[in-house]
Amino acid sequence: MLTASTGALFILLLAALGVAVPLILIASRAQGARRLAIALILTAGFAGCVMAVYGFLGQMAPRLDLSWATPFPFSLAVDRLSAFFLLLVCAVTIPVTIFAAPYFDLHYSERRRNWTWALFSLFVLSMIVVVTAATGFAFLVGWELMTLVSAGLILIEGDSTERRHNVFIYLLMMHVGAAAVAACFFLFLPYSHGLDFGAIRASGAGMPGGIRAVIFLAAFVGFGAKAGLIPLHLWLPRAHPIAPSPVSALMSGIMLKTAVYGFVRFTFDFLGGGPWWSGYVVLVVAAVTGLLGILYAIAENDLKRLLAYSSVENIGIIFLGLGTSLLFLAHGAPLGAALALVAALFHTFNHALFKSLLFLGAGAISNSTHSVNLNELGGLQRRMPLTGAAVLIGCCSIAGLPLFNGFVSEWLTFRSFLAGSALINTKAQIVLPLMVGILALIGGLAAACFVKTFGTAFLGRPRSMGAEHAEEAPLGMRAGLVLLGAGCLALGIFPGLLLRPLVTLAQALLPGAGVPEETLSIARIIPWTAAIVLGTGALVALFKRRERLARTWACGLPGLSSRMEYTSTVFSKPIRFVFARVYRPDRKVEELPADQPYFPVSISYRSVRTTSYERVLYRPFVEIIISLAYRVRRLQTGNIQVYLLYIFLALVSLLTFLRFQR
Amino acid sequence: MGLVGIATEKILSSFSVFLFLTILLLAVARRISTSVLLFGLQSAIIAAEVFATAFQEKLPEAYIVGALVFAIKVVAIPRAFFLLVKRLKTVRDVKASTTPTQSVFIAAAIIYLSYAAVHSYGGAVHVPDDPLAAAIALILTGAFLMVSRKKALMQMLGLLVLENGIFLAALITTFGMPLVIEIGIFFDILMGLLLMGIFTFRISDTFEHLDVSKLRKLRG
Amino acid sequence: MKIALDILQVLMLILGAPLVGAIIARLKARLQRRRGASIWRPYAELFKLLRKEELVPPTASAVFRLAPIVLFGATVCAAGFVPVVHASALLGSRGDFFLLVYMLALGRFFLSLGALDGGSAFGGMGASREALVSSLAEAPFLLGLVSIAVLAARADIAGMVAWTLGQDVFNISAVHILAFTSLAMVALAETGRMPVDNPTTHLELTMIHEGMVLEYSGPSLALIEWASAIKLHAMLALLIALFFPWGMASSGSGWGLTVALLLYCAKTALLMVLLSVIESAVAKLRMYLVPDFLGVASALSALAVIFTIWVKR
Amino acid sequence: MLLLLPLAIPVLGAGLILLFHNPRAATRLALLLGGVEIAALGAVVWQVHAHGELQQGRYLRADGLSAFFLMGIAIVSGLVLIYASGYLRHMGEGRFSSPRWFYALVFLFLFTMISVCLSANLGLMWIMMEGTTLASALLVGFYNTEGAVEAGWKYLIVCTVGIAFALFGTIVLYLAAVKAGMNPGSALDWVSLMNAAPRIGLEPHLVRLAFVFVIVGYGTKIGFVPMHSWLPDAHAEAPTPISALLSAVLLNCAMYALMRYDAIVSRSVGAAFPHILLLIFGVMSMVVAGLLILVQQNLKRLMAYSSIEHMGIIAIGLGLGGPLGLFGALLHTFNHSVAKSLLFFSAGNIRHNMGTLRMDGIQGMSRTMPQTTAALLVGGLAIVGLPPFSLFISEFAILSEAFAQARYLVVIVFLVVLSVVFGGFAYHYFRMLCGEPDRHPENSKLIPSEYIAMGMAALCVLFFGVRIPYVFGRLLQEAMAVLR
Repeated sequence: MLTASTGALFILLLAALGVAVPLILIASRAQGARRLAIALILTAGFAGCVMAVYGFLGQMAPRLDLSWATPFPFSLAVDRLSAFFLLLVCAVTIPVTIFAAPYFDLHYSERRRNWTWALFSLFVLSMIVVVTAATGFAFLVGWELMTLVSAGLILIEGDSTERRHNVFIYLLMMHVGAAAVAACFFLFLPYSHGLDFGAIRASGAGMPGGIRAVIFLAAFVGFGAKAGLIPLHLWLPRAHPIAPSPVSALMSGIMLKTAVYGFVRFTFDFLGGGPWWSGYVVLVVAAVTGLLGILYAIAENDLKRLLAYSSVENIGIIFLGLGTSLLFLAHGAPLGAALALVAALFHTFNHALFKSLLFLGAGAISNSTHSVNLNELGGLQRRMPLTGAAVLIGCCSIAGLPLFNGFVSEWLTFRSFLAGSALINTKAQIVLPLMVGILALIGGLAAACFVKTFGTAFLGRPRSMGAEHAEEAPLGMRAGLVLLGAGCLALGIFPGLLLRPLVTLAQALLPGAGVPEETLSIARIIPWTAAIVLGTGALVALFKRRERLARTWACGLPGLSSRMEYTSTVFSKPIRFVFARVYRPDRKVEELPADQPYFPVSISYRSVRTTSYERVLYRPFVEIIISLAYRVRRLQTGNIQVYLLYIFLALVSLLTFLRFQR
Repeated sequence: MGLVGIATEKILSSFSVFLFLTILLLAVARRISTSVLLFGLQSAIIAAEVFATAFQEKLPEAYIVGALVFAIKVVAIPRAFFLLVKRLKTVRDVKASTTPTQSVFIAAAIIYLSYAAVHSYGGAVHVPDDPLAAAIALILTGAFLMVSRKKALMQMLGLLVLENGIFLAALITTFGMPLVIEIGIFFDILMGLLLMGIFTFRISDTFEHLDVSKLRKLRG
Repeated sequence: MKIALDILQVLMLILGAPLVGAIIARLKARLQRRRGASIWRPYAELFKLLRKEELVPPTASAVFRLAPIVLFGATVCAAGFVPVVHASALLGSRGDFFLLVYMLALGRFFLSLGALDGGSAFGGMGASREALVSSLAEAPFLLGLVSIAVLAARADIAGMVAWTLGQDVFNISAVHILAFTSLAMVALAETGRMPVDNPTTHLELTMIHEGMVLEYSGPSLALIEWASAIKLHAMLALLIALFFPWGMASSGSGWGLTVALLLYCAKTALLMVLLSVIESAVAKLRMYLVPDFLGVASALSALAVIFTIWVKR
Repeated sequence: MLLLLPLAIPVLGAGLILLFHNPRAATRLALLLGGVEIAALGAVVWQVHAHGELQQGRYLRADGLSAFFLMGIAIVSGLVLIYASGYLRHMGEGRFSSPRWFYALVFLFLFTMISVCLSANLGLMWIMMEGTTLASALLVGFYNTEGAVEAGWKYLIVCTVGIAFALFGTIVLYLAAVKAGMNPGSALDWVSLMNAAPRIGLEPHLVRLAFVFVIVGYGTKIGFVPMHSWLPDAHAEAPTPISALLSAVLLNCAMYALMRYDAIVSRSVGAAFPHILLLIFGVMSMVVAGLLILVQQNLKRLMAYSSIEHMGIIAIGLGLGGPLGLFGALLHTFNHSVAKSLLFFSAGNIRHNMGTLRMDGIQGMSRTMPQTTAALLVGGLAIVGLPPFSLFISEFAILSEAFAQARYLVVIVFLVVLSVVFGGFAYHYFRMLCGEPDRHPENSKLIPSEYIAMGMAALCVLFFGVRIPYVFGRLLQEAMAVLR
């Protein structure tokens, strides 16, 4: 009975997002219609959360089988893993939708607005389908749809040549990734005789090692491309920044997580762990991803690009956890594997919260100042206090500071590394503890990066007219931001809220795993530390009594202007200097006029990062294909006699083939 | 076994030699009209072959086929070709991309290859080697003419030679296909030639030449 | 009882902190043949600052006002992890060293934000440099602690200390030496001492920490100064607890505690002497040599971690 | 008698239309005749569905496979006629190039293609196949421009040569059948050949030889690489409705012929030999066409190469065999034809509104021609095989089969080429659809006939991607049953 009702909930969800919202928006351009559509999306979000809870409780897992209506089995089901990601999708969608309502109103004409909302709804739907799919067919349909719809959302914002190029790269890489993902599913076919998840899972253990290794690698590449692992990240810093901010929030916050979902689903659920080397491969790639991601992020001045690179970094952290878990699994230590998996999944959830918060914050900033260039911002905290507070929470979370949610997951990851020293294997014993250093470096750099971000955007003096005259964001936008911020804080101080379910989930995925003791201890200690920090803070705050405004110290000069302030570029200079090898900067100083070197009227200085994955890794590959295409094209000479010759040659070679067939 | 019977025997045993001769001559022919004449000759030999087979195997249907071959390939098509050449006012050179010497060598190689092919593939067919080799040689020659002669008319002619080869192969291996099918095939050939004729007019109208190797605007 | 003891330890760290800084300054002065200020002077200064009115730059927002408070709270919380005279700490048995390190990071994060909020170039400069130093210092800091944790097979600081207490004094392994060296180097960087930062300078070319606090005054400045003193003290206590814990009380008996306290004072004094000698003898590093300094520390700590697998066998 | 009806209508209709000099009258008559023809085809399909098969004399026969292809012909030709009725408003009055000639030739073309599907005899099938070339050659050269004449000539010659080999193959098969002891009179009848297939298998060399010639011959018509050379020229230069017919119906008919042979040969000498050839040609077609898609400049040539690529996909499906492979291949013939018609229709609109088909000369279409853009987009997304469009389903099936058979080389080629094709299409589309438009056609709105044709095609592509209708599914099953 209850199962039936949750199934009905499923249908309602699909119908609302997939049919009702687009139809309403296409049919009517009235304000009321749009409100109704938004309300439907929100309702669907809540319904999804409810379903996720049901799914997690297990005994009445929602299931919807549409196979009777589709050419290949298409069914959706919410098991524990799906439930967790469904919760993630829906929980983030709600505040983003609330934020997006005023945002789209302010930014788009009526026609584009309706299209945007329709695609927005489909985008959410596709992600729900991906995380709840119970057959390979359903998964792939959702997966492709997700890419397409998000590309559409980016293109609605504008279609200049550069944007087109970026979207093109996005689509192309996603398509190649999707091919790898499809291959993952299909590789099971000879053993599972069907793409039903149950059948795949059942066949996973009995497959030859070679195929398992190939599936693992295909999954790593396919989902890695979607997640943005370096060097497959190329599309990410291109596509995310150019989307409208709420869409960036969805893309960075949720869409990347579907890749994590897919990877976990395949490696843990279907394969039950990869080959012995899988953990090392994932760890190395993840470490590189995390480090380079954050280094690139620091060097960025465009807020949204910075956030996109930071997504790359966080994906690196998530995969560090997953790699550790695989390593534990390979050495037969399910408890450690559970700890690392919980860490990775927790970070997945956290990143969904704070990255969507930050992208929404960027949206609020661009809405108020018409710029997301950090060098042109500044002083926003006084002008947009609530937005600033929410973004500050996001920055603290993403920097992995205690009392905020990002810390908890990083802490768990640290502890899983440390637990690695207890493994029997010497290689793992060395590698895992050393990873602490990598993650610490990533964490330290992330903190630096977000000091810079918040500091140069919100603090100090405004450095442009836009920032000078910025106004607080409208109510809906603030509401979305505050909701997400509250989520970060809640999970940061009471991580047990999510940890306990996650441990259950990990136990379901990793048979034989107990409850990692670390998950209990962190849940207990964090509220205490919070109490101490806040208590002490409150106590000392009592000392503060009077204050008086006084001009900032300017070494005795009449005053400071915003030009004298530290900008984003300058702030990151020391780190860029130290890591010059990573960036390979190309510096250019131009003095005007050129003939009077000692009395320049203006000096312009430009420093460009030249590390280009596109040029080094992708271009040659593309060029080979293109040149091959041109060569093949030359075969199509236009001369009919040559064409006839081809036919004869084909015939002759087939006859020769036939001759040797016997 | 009267006189007709002896003639039949002779035709069946020696026609392949004549066919090889036409092949070699086609290779060196420089004028379209010569080639057309050679084609007519070739078709006549084949027609004779059809009649001989009909007589020997007592296939009444085959007489009709033979008559069709004679009417279409020996009479109608060459006439049509001459008409075309006249109406198109084209230079009568075949515009070969190989010299006559090369052509002859290639033709000889084709004949050799045909025998080789018959020896390696023909084991299953239990028919005399020579006629089958001739059929294959005709097919290959047709192909060779189409590839090496630049005039549109010569391509048509090459196609016809190729078709002759196929027809011959069918004849000697199976004594021809069912009559309805044969008639259909002839109809197709006629229609095809008609169309190609139309197109040669269009080519000469549009491009003011008939050199198909210069039709290279569409490529890539 | 234990709770009381733990709270007492935290209070020791907090209240004794200004004294540590003053003693080091005094020692340095003596080394430089100066008399130096009274060792009680920092208390007076704190008292004075806490009572004064606060000057706030016009660009400052709430973050500027919040930063010192968070810094102080976080530092106090961090101090709660460190055992001083007894092999336990207020938070030491449940929280681990990761939490400790990140608590310090929390404070630093807010202090940097506060510095940027002042709107002057000095604040930005200090914050920017601090970002570099601290981001590079975190890895060796954690790795050094990890090596000990791996040996002790515990992650909570109290447990690590208890494990070390159980070892023979002369059974010190290479891991300990490597880890101690790297942690000591990190401690110098973290607390803004020579040769990474000069706590006494206000010269813009060199300063890091002082640059950040330039705009602060009154109670806020007091909290910041106090917090950095606590940090210094806590770091010293941490080094002592991890590497020279012998003599620490493991039970709550008054006698043991007294001995432990005295020993603690002696050990701290030794470290302070060492520190003042270093600070007097070493010149400050050029800004861009600091990464090399921390790189050495990182390498040492990584080696320490690698060596653990041999030591454990 | 029923089988004669769909053959008689177009032949008589072609003659009738020639009597109407008024273009509008000719158009109306053509639509009327088209409607009747579709009804007749529908009746045939229905009767086949009801009775399993229909036989008319010795030479005409319809079974499940014919019915499936006839249905495709009916649907696509219906769409094409509707589209053409609006398209011909752009057409001038020439000697052979007037609407009445256009329709007359189209009906002849349809006649030949329908009779290919209705032939019970492989010889007749060959005749009609050659007939398709003849009937459509004039249509390809319809515009009588330089390009059209060139394309028409190439089409005629290359296809005739190719198809001559198919004749030779047919003869060899006939020889094998006769040698195997079959009655020469029925040795070309498909049903008796299928029944006698195991016996024919006693002459394996001949059967294989036959298949080699047939696959080269009909492969020329299908557009397998390297015999495909006529295809892009003909598609690009023909009037748009004809391009759609060529791509969506003619290629399928040739594929249909090949399937018949494949069935016989598989049954007589085992599936391994014909299937490996199909796989080879499929893979070659996919690779070469996939690469050439990247470097095309003309929209219709792009579509033509995409047709080659899809024929390759179908060949791979056939070559894999198995339930899913066959299912995918058959479904793909239909899906591809609808999607490709939609694309050619859009291309026709673009040519009229933009005056060019060169893709580098077109930009900002999404602003100036939103409806055509939508159609182009739907068609493009479908043709590169993305869900929720129909081609995804068939490609999914074929890919499943390839994986299930562990044919990893095929799989890799398949996936790589699909990605390359996707890249090519995305690249060209972005250039055409986005950006600032540089010319503003004044009348870019679709007229009702175009609207109906394109809308129906788009809906079909979408609908079949979500669900295969029951009746269609049954027909598909029946078609598969014929081949297995």
